[in-house]
Amino acid sequence: MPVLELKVNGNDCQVLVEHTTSLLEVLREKLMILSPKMGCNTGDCGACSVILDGMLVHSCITPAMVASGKEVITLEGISASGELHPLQKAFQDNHATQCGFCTPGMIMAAKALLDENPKPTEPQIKKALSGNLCRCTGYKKIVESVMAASADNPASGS
Amino acid sequence: MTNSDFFAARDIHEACTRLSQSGKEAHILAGGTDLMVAINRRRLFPHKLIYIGQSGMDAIEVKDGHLVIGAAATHTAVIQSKAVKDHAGLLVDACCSIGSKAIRNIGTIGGNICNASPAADAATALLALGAEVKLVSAHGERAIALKDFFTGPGETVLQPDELLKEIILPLTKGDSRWGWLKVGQRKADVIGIATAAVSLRLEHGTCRDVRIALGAVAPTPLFAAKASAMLEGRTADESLISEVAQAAADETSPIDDARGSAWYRKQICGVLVKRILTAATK
Amino acid sequence: MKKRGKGFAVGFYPIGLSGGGDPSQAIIKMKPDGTADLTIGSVDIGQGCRTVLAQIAAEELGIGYEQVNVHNTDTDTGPFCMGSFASRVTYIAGNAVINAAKEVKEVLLKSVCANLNASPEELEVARGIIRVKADPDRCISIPDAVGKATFADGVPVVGRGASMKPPSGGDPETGACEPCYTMSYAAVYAEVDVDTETGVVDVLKLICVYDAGRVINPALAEGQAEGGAAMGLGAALMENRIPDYPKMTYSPESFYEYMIPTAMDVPPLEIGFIEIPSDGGPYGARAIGEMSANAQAPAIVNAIHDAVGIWMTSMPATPEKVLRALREKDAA
Amino acid sequence: MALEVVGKRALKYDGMSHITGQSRYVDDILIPGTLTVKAFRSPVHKGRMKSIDTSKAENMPGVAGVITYRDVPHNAYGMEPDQPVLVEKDIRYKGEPIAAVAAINEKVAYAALDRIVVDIEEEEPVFDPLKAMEPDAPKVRPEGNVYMFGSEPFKKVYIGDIDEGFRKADHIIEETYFYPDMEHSALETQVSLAVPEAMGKLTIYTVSQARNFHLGMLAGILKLGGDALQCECINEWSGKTRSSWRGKTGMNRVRLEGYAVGGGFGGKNELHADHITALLALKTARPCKWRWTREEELLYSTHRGPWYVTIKDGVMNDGRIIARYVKSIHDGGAYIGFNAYAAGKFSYFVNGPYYVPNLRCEGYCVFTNKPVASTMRGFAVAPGTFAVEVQMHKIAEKLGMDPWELRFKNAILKGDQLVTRQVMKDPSLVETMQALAKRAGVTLPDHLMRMTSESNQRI
Repeated sequence: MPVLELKVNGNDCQVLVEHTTSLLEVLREKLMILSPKMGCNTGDCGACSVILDGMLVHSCITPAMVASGKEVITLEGISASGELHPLQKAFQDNHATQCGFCTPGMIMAAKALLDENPKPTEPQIKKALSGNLCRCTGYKKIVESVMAASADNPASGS
Repeated sequence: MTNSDFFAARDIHEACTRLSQSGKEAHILAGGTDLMVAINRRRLFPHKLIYIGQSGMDAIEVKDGHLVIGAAATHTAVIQSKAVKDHAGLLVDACCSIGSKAIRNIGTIGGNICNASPAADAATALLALGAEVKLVSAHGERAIALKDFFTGPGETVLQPDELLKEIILPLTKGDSRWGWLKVGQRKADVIGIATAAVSLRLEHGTCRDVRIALGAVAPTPLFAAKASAMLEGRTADESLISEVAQAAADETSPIDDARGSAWYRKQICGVLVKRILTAATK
Repeated sequence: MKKRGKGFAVGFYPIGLSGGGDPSQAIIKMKPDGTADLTIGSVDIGQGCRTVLAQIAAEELGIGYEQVNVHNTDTDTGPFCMGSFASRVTYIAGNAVINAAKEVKEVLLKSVCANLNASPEELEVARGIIRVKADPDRCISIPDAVGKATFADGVPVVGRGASMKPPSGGDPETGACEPCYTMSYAAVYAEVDVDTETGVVDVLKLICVYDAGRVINPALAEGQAEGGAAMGLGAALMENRIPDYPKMTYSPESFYEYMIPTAMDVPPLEIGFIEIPSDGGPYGARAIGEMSANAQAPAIVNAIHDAVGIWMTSMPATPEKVLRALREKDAA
Repeated sequence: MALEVVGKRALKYDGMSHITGQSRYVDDILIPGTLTVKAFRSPVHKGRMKSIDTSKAENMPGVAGVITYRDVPHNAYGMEPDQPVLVEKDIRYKGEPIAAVAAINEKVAYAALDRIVVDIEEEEPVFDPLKAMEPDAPKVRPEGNVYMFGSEPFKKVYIGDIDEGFRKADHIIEETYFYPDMEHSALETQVSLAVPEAMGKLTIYTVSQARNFHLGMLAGILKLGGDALQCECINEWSGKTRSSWRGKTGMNRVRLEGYAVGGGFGGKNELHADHITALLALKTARPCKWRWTREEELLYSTHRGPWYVTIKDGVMNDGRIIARYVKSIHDGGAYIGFNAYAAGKFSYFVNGPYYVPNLRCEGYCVFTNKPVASTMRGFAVAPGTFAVEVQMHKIAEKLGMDPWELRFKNAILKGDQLVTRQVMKDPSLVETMQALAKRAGVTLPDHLMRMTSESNQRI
């Protein structure tokens, strides 16, 4: 079995994986990092979204070994200092969560967007979030939250 | 990493050597966006994976009068590349319509081609750009036109010990025009019911280097040779465009599937071609 | 090419299991600092029933929203609730919470009435105190009142409440019955562009107005309405588990085949509430959950008709079905 | 007294835990030693199982337990218990659970499924409810493919005299509408974790939307309280004497515990996984978790069954609808589930928010070889709303009348009766439409804007 070495939310980790193991399985089952969710396991819903070396990925279809030597950030890792990330605060203030299952992936997708483009337009936000399905909210309050977070934090970053 | 199940090739030579040793047991892994879906859905059980994501096969550069795109370049890298923007704007448009941001970040252009889906967006655009592909094995290299690469749904001319190294595009010159259109069941993150890609060059109003390609309307991404030839060297007007669009539709051999019927695909692919040509030849 | 159309549709939706006989129950106990534990059997599936029921409990008990804990963890501790379906929780469990809070207040008023030199009927609970209605300066704080009941009187400060519509089986011949408490009302306006050559329908705008009665939490109600609008849009345009109905040939096996709307698909949404109190709901509340997803599809279909003159009587109005209908109309 | 808390945009009770990723869903509950459950599902749409051999699976290293129908104490559940937990003989839809395994991990569980041997005699299925209603159609169920409401093959509700109404009407407008099969698509699939507790009790971590409902059903299936179960009693909704949906004892032996639920929309109102994980937990004496794949969810879970709705309206020149006949055919899949209830609910509200003095509804509920249909947001009313609202526009077109005017003319007003004769005490269609018109920039004539539901003054 291959040994996978990677950094997750700032911590160095070593795990034994199979060659076909997904990054999501490593996060959830080996490292007990539970915010990424399994909604489809085919890269279609985005509930498992994490940031891999600065890039948004669906961890369910990212082979774990591909993350070798790289850094993974999950929702748990964006408020490590103890303070809420501006996006988290905006999601809370704008009532952007309902069942909450898509929320971790949605916030990570939004973070990836703001890291790249601190002042996105509404169409840019919708496009950036279009790989993250939400069945509860109709996306309106989610998009509004991302707008609010980008307005409050001109240089939004982690 | 020397583990036998998962081999991360450091260069293309290593990848080829390992592939020739492993034979059919091994699958090439680039981004994994198709492969992992098959694995997770228990449709595929690869004994060995040869990972080419760190093999340096992702360069995008202008070389010897051609645009050369490494097979392991991600869609995002293609979209962000200035060289691609300058010389193959059509490919940028097509890659933007692939999957979602997270898919584009890790999925590769080589994967889009080798997966050989009839609906592959990048592959369809590359047909319209007159792409060649370079295939490589431990025994050597060969280059073929992309239109000769596909042999059926999920099937290509790739030999078991061969892998796709790079895609080679002619540099655009003069007044180049292009267009990309896709009809899907929704507005984003969707496989096309039908797609159309067109590239041409206008020379004093005359259409040159016309290439029309269609996706999801045949067993492979389709280069509409007859329709393309029909417009070559001529001045486009409304009636000629309609004829060309009809000719393109006539070249298709679509099937019924969950996304749409053969009838519908025939109906709309001509419309898409007509719209692109109308806008592109103005 | 593209043709613009406008349409609208309305609808109504009942509250509770049709036929009644579906109870919800609540238990409230007070801690000596005046905070409350509300225990319910209702499941929070994301709609926010804990939030709404905590607001109702806080309102009734005269305490703050943050002072209410909600427990709905398991079937051993939670009282009976038929379930979080049939747009029933706000109305039925909400009334159960009100009834439980009433019982809590009875315990408290009885405990402190002697201290305030008044009968329980002369007292009221508001903003953290119990006071004499006619002389609001004569008052005692809720923590002090709970403390007295707990430590001086030695009584539990607990209230139980239930709410249920009795079963209504119906007349075997005519089917006559009283199936529900009451109805909520919806009206939806849609604007669409229809591409006459591809059949693609682009919904440009949805305006949704609801009478959900008194809105207990406007943010959550909007959330339900917005999510409902997206689901209604999906029903109208793309969602189909059996695309080759009735043949099972192309059953979707993944979210890449079964389409639900993405952020790009949902048009600008405008949500409005008129708040005509219901007869019997908590504070006049009606329901919002299910009725918010029903009128979009007919509104969109009516807008398509306005645009191009076809009736999409079979949903969803996929590009292919729209194009077929357009061709049939042209042929006719 | 002014309201202090009600009407405020209070922050969501679980909002903070959602945005920090701390909300725990059933799949997030990790108990050491938990076994992974997978189901062996029918590969055919319809058939007869002649034999099943699970011995090879049972003997595999890493397999802790395999269950078949023989392991189910009471192998029938549902509103009118007709659905087996695991197939005994008759297979009625593709994907119907036949057996289930609990193994140390997913890989072993899947490998065990491959070692289960069944002998199935495949039979001709029927998918089309219209075909299924024909007398010589393949039988989905031995008693016939159409659910019987007493002596009639449909749920009947009527008021007034439609024949008289149609005679008087100036126009007859008839159309058939189709509402498709939809999947709830909650982002969280069905998940269940059953944990054996001391004294033979069981805790089930569940995604159920209706825990008490399911507690009763589980008590009936598991028979943990002894034998005195599933008594005959009056079914609360059908009014018929039948087996009850709930067990009569044993509700203290099972504890359904719920954490955060990743969306419902009606998709978690039926038992999907809890009964099977419970049986495996009891058999293996170990925690058992079953998480459905998205593929299973899309193909085999409950869903909104399709509806055909035919409406025939008798309309006067002035726009009044004076008679309506509605025939609905609900494709309910292979079992009763909530389908009989749905036919009732559909017919009770088939007026739409309109007053129709003469109305008759016949609601058919038809069995086909598909997974059982169930509740979904807008349950049983959404298909009627779609049909009635497009019908209203069609009527307006036929009469050359403004569709707003037509709806105001027929709007349900205070004191009006629906087809059930239920009197509407607090209707508000008129006000809701007035508000929509204002927001949409539609200028309505004064006589419509002046109307109120309260006054019951018809225009």
